[in-house]
Amino acid sequence: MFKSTKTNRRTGENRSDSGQAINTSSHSLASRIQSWRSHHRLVAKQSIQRLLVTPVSSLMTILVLAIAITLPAALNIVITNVAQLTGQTNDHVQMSLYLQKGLSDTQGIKLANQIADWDNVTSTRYVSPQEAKDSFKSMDGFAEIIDNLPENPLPGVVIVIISEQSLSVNDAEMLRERAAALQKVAIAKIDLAWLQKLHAIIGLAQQVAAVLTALLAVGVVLVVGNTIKLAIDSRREEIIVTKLIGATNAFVRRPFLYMGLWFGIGGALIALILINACKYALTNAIESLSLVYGTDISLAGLGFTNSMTLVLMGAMLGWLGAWLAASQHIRALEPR
Amino acid sequence: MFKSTKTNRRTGENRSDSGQAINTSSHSLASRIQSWRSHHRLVAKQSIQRLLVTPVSSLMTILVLAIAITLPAALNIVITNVAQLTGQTNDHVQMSLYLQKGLSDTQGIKLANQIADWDNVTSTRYVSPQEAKDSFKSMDGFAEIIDNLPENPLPGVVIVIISEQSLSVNDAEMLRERAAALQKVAIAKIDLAWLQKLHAIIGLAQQVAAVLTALLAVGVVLVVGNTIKLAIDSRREEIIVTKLIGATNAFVRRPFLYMGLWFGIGGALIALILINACKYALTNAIESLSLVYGTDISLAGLGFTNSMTLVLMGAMLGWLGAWLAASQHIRALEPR
Amino acid sequence: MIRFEGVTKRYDSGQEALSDVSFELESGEMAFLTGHSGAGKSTLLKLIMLMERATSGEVWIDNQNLAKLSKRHIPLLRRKMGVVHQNHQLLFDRSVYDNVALPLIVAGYHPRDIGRRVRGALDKVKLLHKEKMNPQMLSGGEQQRIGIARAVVNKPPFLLADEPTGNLDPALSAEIMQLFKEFNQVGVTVLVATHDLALIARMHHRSLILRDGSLIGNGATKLAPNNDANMDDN
Amino acid sequence: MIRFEGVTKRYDSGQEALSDVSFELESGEMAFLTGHSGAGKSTLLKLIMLMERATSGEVWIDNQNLAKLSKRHIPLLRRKMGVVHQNHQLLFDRSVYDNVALPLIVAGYHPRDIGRRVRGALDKVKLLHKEKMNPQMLSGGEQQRIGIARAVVNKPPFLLADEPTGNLDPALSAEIMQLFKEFNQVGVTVLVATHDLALIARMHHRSLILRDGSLIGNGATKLAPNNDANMDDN
Ligand SMILES: Nc1ncnc2c1ncn2[C@@H]1O[C@H](COP(=O)(O)OP(=O)(O)OP(=O)(O)O)[C@@H](O)[C@H]1O
Ligand SMILES: Nc1ncnc2c1ncn2[C@@H]1O[C@H](COP(=O)(O)OP(=O)(O)OP(=O)(O)O)[C@@H](O)[C@H]1O
Ligand SMILES: [Mg+2]
Ligand SMILES: [Mg+2]
Repeated sequence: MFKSTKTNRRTGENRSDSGQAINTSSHSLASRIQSWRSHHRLVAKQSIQRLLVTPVSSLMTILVLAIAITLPAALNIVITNVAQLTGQTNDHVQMSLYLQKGLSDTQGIKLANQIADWDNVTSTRYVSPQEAKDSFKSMDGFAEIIDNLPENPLPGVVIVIISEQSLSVNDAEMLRERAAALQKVAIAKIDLAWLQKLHAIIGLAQQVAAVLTALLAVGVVLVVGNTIKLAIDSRREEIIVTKLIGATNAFVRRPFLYMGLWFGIGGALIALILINACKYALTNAIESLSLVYGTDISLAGLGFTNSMTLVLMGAMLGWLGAWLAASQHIRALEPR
Repeated sequence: MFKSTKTNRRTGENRSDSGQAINTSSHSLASRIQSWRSHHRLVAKQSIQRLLVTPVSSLMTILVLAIAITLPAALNIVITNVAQLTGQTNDHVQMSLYLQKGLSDTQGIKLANQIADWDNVTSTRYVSPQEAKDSFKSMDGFAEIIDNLPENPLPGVVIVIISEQSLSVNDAEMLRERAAALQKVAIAKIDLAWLQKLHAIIGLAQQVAAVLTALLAVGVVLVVGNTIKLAIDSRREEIIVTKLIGATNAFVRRPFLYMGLWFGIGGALIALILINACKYALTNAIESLSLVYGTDISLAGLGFTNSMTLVLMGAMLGWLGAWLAASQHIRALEPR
Repeated sequence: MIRFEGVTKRYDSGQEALSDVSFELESGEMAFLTGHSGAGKSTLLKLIMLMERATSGEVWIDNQNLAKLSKRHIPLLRRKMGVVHQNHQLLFDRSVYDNVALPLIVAGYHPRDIGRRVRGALDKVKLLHKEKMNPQMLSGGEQQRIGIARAVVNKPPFLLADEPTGNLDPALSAEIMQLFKEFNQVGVTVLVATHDLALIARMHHRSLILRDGSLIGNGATKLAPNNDANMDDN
Repeated sequence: MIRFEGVTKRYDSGQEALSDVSFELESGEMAFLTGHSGAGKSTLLKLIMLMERATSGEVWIDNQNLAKLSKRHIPLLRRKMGVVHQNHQLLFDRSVYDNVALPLIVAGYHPRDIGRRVRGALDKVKLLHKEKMNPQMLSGGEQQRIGIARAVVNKPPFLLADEPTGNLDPALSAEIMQLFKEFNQVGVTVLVATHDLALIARMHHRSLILRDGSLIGNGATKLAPNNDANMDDN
């Protein structure tokens, strides 16, 4: 076409020489890995700095995330605790035998021991009228009334713990009838309906918690995704120019993935604080309850492993949200 | 300087002619007001549309606002309700006289009528042992026990309502001693300490609520302000170009003020929904309580006027937040 | 009227972009502003539209000392000036039409007037057929012409243009200059910063020459062999 | 090597920006691309760097058919090309230095090499003393030169420039062109879109002339009276 082509071919070789020179000078594998690593460190640091530049909006996002993480976590803790509170009735059914008035404690204890040997009965406990009265007195407002009574109106009670595993509702009813037939027993009460209801409620609550956990995990992903989308929008130009210059999608995505990671971790950390604050408040409230119920309840918190799991989950969800938003929106940002 | 100046002067007159022509053609006052109005309408509409373009982030902001508005509003409602619940003890102090066993209802009523005439006593009411037993029976779990008792162990009670206004703690104590000295009275109880505590708690709660309301109002302003700041950042170029073309700060600020307004109104509306949902849930919970307490409690909600006030407050706070952010950030965005 | 009296502009960076510049442009006059890259042309124009303020000296527009102009009045000053920016300053989030309509909306024109004026301005730069497009879809030269249309759409008494033909081919450049000249002929004061010396030479107008911030030439262009009526005594 | 084979580019708007364009640029060749505003110059360059894809026809770069290039490989293609964009495409949120360093960071150069190369490139466009400034603080011409420095900083085998001297005075334009020529002399393939016919005439290189999307000229510029070694048979 042109005679000049020949000349160009020669300089063309020059070109490829210098091209190779570039490659060897800075693209050895070790050097590449080293600069890749230092770039990761830099990007991780810069993305934190960027969050600190707009502290209010960063905090806002993190708070929303923290609330979204706290809700299911707190609900799960409540369920765990309720299940634990009802621990004995969870594994066992309890039957109360109100004894005839006038029976002595010795007779009561004897009856209790006797019933303890029955089939399907795990254990029994005798509650004397005096004990019953004392536990009533500890309830607010009753003390005066009970003190004022001419004599202790309360009967002795035998508490029968029945192993639930081997027990159908019918078996339980039969057991109750057998106890009620005893001469010394005035009333035999077994609260199966309540038990079944409680179990159903706990089961339902667990289902609700599972759904809520899933929903709010999606919520976390959405919130992070949306925040990352806004960040991408505000750095539109930078992304386009960087792509024009030959940046890969991975390169452009990197700072946003780190940002999502920090959001997730930050949200989970704040959630941990919120959860522990709630636990502290609840413990105080329940301590008074414990006195009334006569049992010593310690609230099960999150523990170290669960806390770490929560932070890890937060980090993963944050990263996922960022990744979804970044892949979608960065791909759309092609230079024009 | 130049002879040309003369020529220019002539054309200069031309210029001012055409300049005037512009002024008269489209700057008459009526026409200006009309286009100002239609511009407001347009901007109000456009700013809503802009919020709908990014539904997730708009919703996020509105939810944060709603929560910030709900918290103090709900707290205020709880306080109002508690104060109302303790309404009688708020205006009156109540004294309970547990009568000696064996007194007839007639004697009890007579005693009640007699005490009603004392100084500082507003009214009295006689509660027969049977009534007391019935109210106990309605409490869960007690029915069986009480039915099981050989005789009704509960004494008759005279409830004495004392007008609090004219009553010091000493006067109340004297009144209690006077009643206790009566032969027919076994125990005279007046729970002044509890009353004082409750009043202190309600007072404290009101202070906390006031502080919280103020804090969260500031929070609303901050959140809206921050969101508006982000919106301004993302429309930086538009603002600069518009200013270059001769837009006043008011013109540039307008869409952001409307945006703040919508945020505030939206947050308040969602808060109303949240508050009413909470009220509904609480009403259910309290209904069972009402049965126990024997009184019929209806929860005071927000009512129409208060709801409107809430929305108005939301609108004002949103507008204020937007105004603060816009004045600050738009002034800083001078074209360079 | 535009008058500079011993104007110096030193940027925060310490860079002295203009040093003791004095000149006067009569109302209805047309002039060119030229000089090497970084000489201070854009800075001079920015001082006129108050994008920057002079460090010392005074800038007068229509017998108004800009140093004494309150912030509140800057928008009114800017509405008197049509400005073609070196970097276009178009908005890519709206159509060409909306870009050109912006000065009219800002000035509170009635919607009924806007359409007519915008189409008139677009027609002058030969881009009426692209009114519905996004400026981002236009070529560099087309974008520049949109900027010109926006500058003239509200028929301002002043027209400032910073390198308005940098992205235009010679033929189109000449047409745009002709357009500016027509505006000048109906009384608009026109000041055009440009590197296109050949164009200046052909136009026979006064030209201000900057070098490193100092005004080193103030008169008819030396490249112009024949002067028109305006310049005949130079 | 850049080869167009019957390339047509129709934008979504229906605008046909290039119609059946065919030409070949050998490796190490230097050429100009010219034509009226809206003729399709920028579009042609955008096809080469895959900012747009051809509607029909084929674009070949170094024996690689761009239509067959997967998305994953676009970044590698772009790293081979230094591009001076018509609208600069500089980032105003970082310093001049960081702008010029961007191609090196993107390509994963070691920090130790970056400083040396960036300063070398800035020195070539005579803006080393402004390395710490924000590009927004620079004049139009200075911004344009930063764009040029960024295009050449990683010594790419291809150099595409879209109106690189639109904001430069004639003297500086000549220097920049000389710079491009030097790059060409060490083997870089150079394609420059420009309106500056006088410059083209002086440079004695091949020039591609577009009109309304069609290639109407493909050879040594008609304005050039004397040809250099590269062009002596035209
Ligand atoms: N905001 C700023 N801060 C600091 N220095 C600036 C700023 N703007 C411009 N300068 C400097 O002032 C000098 C004059 O700039 P100006 O933009 O006026 O030049 P110009 O004559 O328009 O050049 P060109 O033809 O390249 O557009 C330049 O050296 C530039 O770097
Ligand atoms: N993204 C786009 N969508 C639709 N049309 C476009 C797009 N980009 C460019 N065009 C049109 O294609 C034609 C060619 O544009 P191009 O930018 O290639 O011209 P050019 O030769 O670079 O002109 P200039 O010298 O003015 O920069 C123009 O008419 C333009 O309006
Ligand atoms: Mg300039
Ligand atoms: Mg172009």
